[in-house]
Amino acid sequence: MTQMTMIEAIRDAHDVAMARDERVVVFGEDVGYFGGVFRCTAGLQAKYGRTRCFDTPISELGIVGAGVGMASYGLRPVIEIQFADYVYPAIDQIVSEAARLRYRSAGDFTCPLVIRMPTGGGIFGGQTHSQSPEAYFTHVAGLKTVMPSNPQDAKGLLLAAIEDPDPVIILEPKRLYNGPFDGHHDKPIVPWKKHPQGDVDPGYYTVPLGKAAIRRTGSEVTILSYGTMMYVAEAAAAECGVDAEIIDLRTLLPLDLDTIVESVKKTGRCLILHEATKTSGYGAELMAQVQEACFYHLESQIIRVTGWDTPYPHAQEWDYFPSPARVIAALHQLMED
Amino acid sequence: MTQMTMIEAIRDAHDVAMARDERVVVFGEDVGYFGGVFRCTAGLQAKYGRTRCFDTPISELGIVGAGVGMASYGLRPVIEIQFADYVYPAIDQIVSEAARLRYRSAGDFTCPLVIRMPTGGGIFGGQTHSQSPEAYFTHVAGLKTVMPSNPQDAKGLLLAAIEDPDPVIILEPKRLYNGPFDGHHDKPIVPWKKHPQGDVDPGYYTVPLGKAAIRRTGSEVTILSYGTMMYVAEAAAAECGVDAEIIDLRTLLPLDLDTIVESVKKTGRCLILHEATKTSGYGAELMAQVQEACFYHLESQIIRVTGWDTPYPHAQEWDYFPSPARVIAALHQLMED
Amino acid sequence: MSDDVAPLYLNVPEPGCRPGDEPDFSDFVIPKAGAVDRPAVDVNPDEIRDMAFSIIRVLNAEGEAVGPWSGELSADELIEGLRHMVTLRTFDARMMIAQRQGKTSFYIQHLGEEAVSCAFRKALLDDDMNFPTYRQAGLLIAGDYPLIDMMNQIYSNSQDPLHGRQLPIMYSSKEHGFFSISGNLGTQFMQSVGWAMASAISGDTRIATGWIGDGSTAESDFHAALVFASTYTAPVVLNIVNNQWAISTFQGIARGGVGTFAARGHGFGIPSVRVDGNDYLAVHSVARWASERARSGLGPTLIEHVTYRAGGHSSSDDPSAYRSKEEGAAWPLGDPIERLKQHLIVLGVWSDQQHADLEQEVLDKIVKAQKESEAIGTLGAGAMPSPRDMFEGVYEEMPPHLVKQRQEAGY
Amino acid sequence: MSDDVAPLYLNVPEPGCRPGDEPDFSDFVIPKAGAVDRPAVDVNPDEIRDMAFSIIRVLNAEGEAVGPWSGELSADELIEGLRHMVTLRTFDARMMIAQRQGKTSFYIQHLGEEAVSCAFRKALLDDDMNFPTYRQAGLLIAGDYPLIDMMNQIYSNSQDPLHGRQLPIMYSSKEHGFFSISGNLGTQFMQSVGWAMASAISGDTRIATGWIGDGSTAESDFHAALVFASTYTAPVVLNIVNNQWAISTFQGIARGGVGTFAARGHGFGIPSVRVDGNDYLAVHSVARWASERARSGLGPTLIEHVTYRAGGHSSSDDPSAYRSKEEGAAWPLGDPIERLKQHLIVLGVWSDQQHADLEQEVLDKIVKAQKESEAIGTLGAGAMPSPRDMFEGVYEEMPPHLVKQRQEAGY
Ligand SMILES: Cc1ncc(C[n+]2csc(CCOP(=O)(O)OP(=O)(O)O)c2C)c(N)n1
Ligand SMILES: Cc1ncc(C[n+]2csc(CCOP(=O)(O)OP(=O)(O)O)c2C)c(N)n1
Ligand SMILES: [Mg+2]
Ligand SMILES: [Mg+2]
Repeated sequence: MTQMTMIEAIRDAHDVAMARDERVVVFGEDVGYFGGVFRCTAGLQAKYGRTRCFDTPISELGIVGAGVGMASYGLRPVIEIQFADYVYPAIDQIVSEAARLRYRSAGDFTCPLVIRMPTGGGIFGGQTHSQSPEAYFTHVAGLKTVMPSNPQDAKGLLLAAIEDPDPVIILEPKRLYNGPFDGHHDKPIVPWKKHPQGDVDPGYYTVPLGKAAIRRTGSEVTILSYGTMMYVAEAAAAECGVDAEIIDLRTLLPLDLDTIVESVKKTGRCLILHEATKTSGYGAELMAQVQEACFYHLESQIIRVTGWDTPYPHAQEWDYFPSPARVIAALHQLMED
Repeated sequence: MTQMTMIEAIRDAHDVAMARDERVVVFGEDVGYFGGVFRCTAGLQAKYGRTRCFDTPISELGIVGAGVGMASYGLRPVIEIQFADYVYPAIDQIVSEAARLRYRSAGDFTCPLVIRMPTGGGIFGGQTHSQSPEAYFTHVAGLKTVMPSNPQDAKGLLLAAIEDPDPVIILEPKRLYNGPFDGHHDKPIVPWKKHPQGDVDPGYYTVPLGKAAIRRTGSEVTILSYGTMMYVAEAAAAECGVDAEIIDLRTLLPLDLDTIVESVKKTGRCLILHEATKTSGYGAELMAQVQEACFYHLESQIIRVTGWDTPYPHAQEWDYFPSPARVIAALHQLMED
Repeated sequence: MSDDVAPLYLNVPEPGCRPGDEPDFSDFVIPKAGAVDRPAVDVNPDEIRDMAFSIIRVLNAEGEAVGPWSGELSADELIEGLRHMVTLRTFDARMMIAQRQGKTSFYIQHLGEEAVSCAFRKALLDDDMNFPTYRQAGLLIAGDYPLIDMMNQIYSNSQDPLHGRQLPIMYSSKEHGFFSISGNLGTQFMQSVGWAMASAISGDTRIATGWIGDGSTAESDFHAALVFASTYTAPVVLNIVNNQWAISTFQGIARGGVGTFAARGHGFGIPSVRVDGNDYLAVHSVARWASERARSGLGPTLIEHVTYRAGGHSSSDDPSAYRSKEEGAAWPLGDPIERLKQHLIVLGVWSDQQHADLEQEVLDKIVKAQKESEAIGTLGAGAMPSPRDMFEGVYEEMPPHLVKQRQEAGY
Repeated sequence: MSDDVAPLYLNVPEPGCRPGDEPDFSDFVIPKAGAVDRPAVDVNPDEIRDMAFSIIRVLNAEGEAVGPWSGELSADELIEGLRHMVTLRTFDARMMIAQRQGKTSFYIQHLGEEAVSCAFRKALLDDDMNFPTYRQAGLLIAGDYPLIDMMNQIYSNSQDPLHGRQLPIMYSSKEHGFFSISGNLGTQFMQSVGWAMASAISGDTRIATGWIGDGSTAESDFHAALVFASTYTAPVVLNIVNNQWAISTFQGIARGGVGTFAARGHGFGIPSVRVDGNDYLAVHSVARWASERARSGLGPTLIEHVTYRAGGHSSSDDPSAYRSKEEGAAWPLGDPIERLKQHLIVLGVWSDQQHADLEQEVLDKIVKAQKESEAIGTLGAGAMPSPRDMFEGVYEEMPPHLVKQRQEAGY
């Protein structure tokens, strides 16, 4: 085990994949010489050459479109979108093309493509550096959607995604890049190097897509969450005296429903926690599935704690971002119901 | 009252709006001289001139981007996207621009823009002429999303949307353009001209955004639906002996939660019905809101009947499209639970 | 608003000719066959800017092949080309009828544009990859893709290679170098550049071709393709098929006031040429030139094929609502089949009788395939793809939620 | 893979100079000041294609204004321009420090590019509308937008005109003809064309300007803007600010192997020119010419401003990681403030002392505004916008679900 930040773990995953498989190529805006604005691809161009890791023009459409073409050729492109907020110009290539190529060609052409993007808030990034667009991707048949919450998973999920025969969206919670964050923005963060979850296996391994992880076992409430919110959930659970079971979904689609159902059947209560805007957020789908699978085991209604239905604000960031206090209040409400 | 098809009603709404307000301009692909591939704008160019109704280059991005610029100038652009399946190239202009302009400029600039698009399946249109993308739009703070199910509403909602000070997405169920459709694709449709719901008020009127309509009162189950599925719901209710209350949401966002809650509290049961893909579809949000507002009134779990989680197929269209049989089965399941 | 300035106005371009008007192509400047030089493939793009404003033509009004772009194809190859074009046209005509008979939901024909894809295909190698739109089935026909496979797809029957999932005519055949057609305009143009980049990254020798319509050049993917192709010197030939119309919208709406579609390449330093798209020899020759450029590592070429959509946009379209019925007949570049036939007759290797025989032979072949295919099934009748197929192939491995849905659906 | 053909390879352009390398601009051809003709505004675009490959310059090495593009501005106007540029640079320097002090989250400066937006603004009328990127604050400063309003926004304090909702420096002022900055690259370029179309539809006389960076020309909105502007002859001036860098990516990645950004206009028949972006007089003169074109109904002009981003991309960026530290000093078009100052001295209307006085006076004014603004609050300290503001303005009228959420949040 080595201590790594999430950035280092992601970089390492690229390195391992590129060394193992010549077909892996890495590109995106500022990804080549500079190694990406978050430095997730630093050193790869120097090591593997300019034709395997390179800068692209600022066209998310072009980046993903090139990736679809390359994947259909037989390469394994791994793309960085500089911020998830900038994926929209590429949505057509993702939704209409990458996601449907296998289906519409009956497997004649496939699209083993990985699209990574720094996601989520908590860095005072305002409207255009803070969004969590997972709901869009999970609505698209043909895509898989992943959001890691720690370095070990970030590396293992990325390696699994690169090997996956279908397109995978990886949403990287940028608030966790350098260290986890417990939702108390006024307190210092523990860097990954000193954090138990900063332990990363060296070399090659994968974390399978479609498998959740239980981060805390508990008996009274199940908390479903992912990404940065895992640590907010943990902070809330630690502070509020409700014995919560915390599930880190890791992969949003395909969803590990078995793990969820087992937990909710045990606890009888469920809280869903995400940063994204509430209405039609992925929390709605989680709520629907829990309701469908566990209706007669539910002892109280399911509660969502999410970002508000506003664009992501700048100055009011910490009023927008779901806080431990809001989670605690919801946990108490669940227990009272 | 005049009998009109939905196409005629939409055309009439444009006509009324253009006559009332010089600021209303209408454009899109093939919208000008020809009057649109579905003929919803036929005659407008001849009547109001080429600068108020015109053809555009085939760039959905450009069409919406131009609309945002025009709306910020002070016009009232009404845009047609030829098929909802082709809105993706414009998503960035919709999500990042139209939806957020008022907010990010603190009202300095606004975006009173209407974007219409033929939506949904049932015409053997395959993957690229059949999609129902409402879930994406309802996830975006700053947008309103509307789906009419009959000529009278189509006209009145469009007129209300044109007057609305904020961007409105109107999803027009193309399967209903010429006549309603009860889900039995092998039976002939009754054209609007002979249909009670084909009655349209002449001249100016609006159907307010954010207000649902109860299409059938009933005591045993509440069916929440919109668009083409309204008639599938009605057919199912008529055929299955369950006394269903059918709510036509009409506006998906803002949602008329009061009407929904009142009904579900009365019936204690709820079925949600839409054409779109299930996972992270708008049905999930409906289910979440019903659960949040009516948990202790629910006598059975809420059931979703939706399109499957696949791209929209061609030959298997009628296996994909939610049928009265599937709705009936779900109604029975609800009553048994 | 200042008082001393004239008010602005919006200029909305209109075609010269609408229903009821007299077609008038007198503004359409057509260079003489043979008039355009054939530069070396490694010419400096700056030196051939004028090619984007001219038209490369080989067949003259007398049916002779003239000038530096002629002379590469043998009589046999030309007759084969004629056969391909006649096959495509006959196939289209039969399928349009089948569509009207309700045997399929939708059809798109190539009437008047057969030379473009048929001739182009013969300039490529078998393992090159084409990224076509819905109006380049000639790439399949000239590549000997089985007609019955096309029909099975059009009929969405149980032998449909795409399992009924995709619209008719949105073919896919990796084996025949034909990328899966999307239906979303433009997307494949950028993908062709990506595929070509992949070939270059891999040290391969295969090249890609991208295809887009005149109207669709307005789409964003067109721009992205030019940017990426130019930046990475991708081995790709980028083709614009300017058939003058985009459904009811004339090409002026996409082209702007002036210039040509080919000239769009200049901003990227991409050699850009226009070719008479109704001239089999010219298209073939230009395709050779451009593919040689790509294969030699010289990078992209942009080709505007100047042609005319003689039929409706699709089986859903009636062009008489927006353009003069006489416009097609007035189109000054003639008919590609007639022109090649005429050339072969001038060459002394062809006759009206041989042509009639060819037509009959092609028709027989198509009718035979059609019978075979219809015996399997047509949309909604006979053997259909299974609803189970609808759930398959969304992912390589079916995830649990889809298995559950499939079971719920009863399959 | 054929055996007889050389394998393909991917060409990935690289800048001439990376950290540790000697900057070398010897390939960068700079025409002499005064060398480029000034055509009539209604010139046929085809006749001025060479202007997209040259650079319009007015100030020569000696600080004299020469040639047909010079001579429109009085000494007073030039001194005012100098004041604007000094104000912008001083403002930037102060705000960069404030950012490092944690008083705001983020800042973007204009170092080296001050002439572009400051000079351009003076060629416009007050009610024209600019659609800027984040690097044209000179449009505000030269339009006399209050510095304190800018600061209140940068500090996200309770007087922030945008209520803390938007990132610092993403200003908006309809009154000052400054469209709300998006943060998403490119989007506003297309919107400027839409606004201009609206002005034309309305028979207004106001024009729009669009702004985009060199790197962002690759975005789709750039293409859409050219298509629409050209098709509808929109009254808009489309500006590309080529400051050589897009974060760490040099302009060659967006530009492709060859050509210029201005040349992108040729495919659309749009008159396209390049101007020395570090030459206040040249920028102003070109802006006049282009806005006169727009206002007279002659349609769009594409202008490439050739300049250099002398600072980091933003307060988050350290350019020494990807380019030579010496590159800025080697940039051959010099510094815009130095050049205008020099010109005024040559004209005999300015001195080093006056310049020092101006700098002090500007600094005092900015410090005063800054104190005032900081007394209100800075990010996270002092009077902040209310969380209630976060819920407002999503729609004109707050819908029920938002009211509920606001109440849940406790406001
Ligand atoms: C993204 C997208 N927008 C709109 C359409 C609808 N549409 C289908 S074909 C067509 C016209 C295309 O014209 P052109 O590019 O000239 O090709 P042609 O049909 O003439 O071959 C349009 C607008 C589509 N398929 N995809
Ligand atoms: C759609 C989108 N993609 C990516 C980014 C991230 N980004 C911000 S600035 C920038 C570089 C822009 O360079 P250029 O257009 O040359 O403008 P400059 O910063 O040099 O003024 C990038 C990639 C963004 N803001 N929006
Ligand atoms: Mg066309
Ligand atoms: Mg730049």
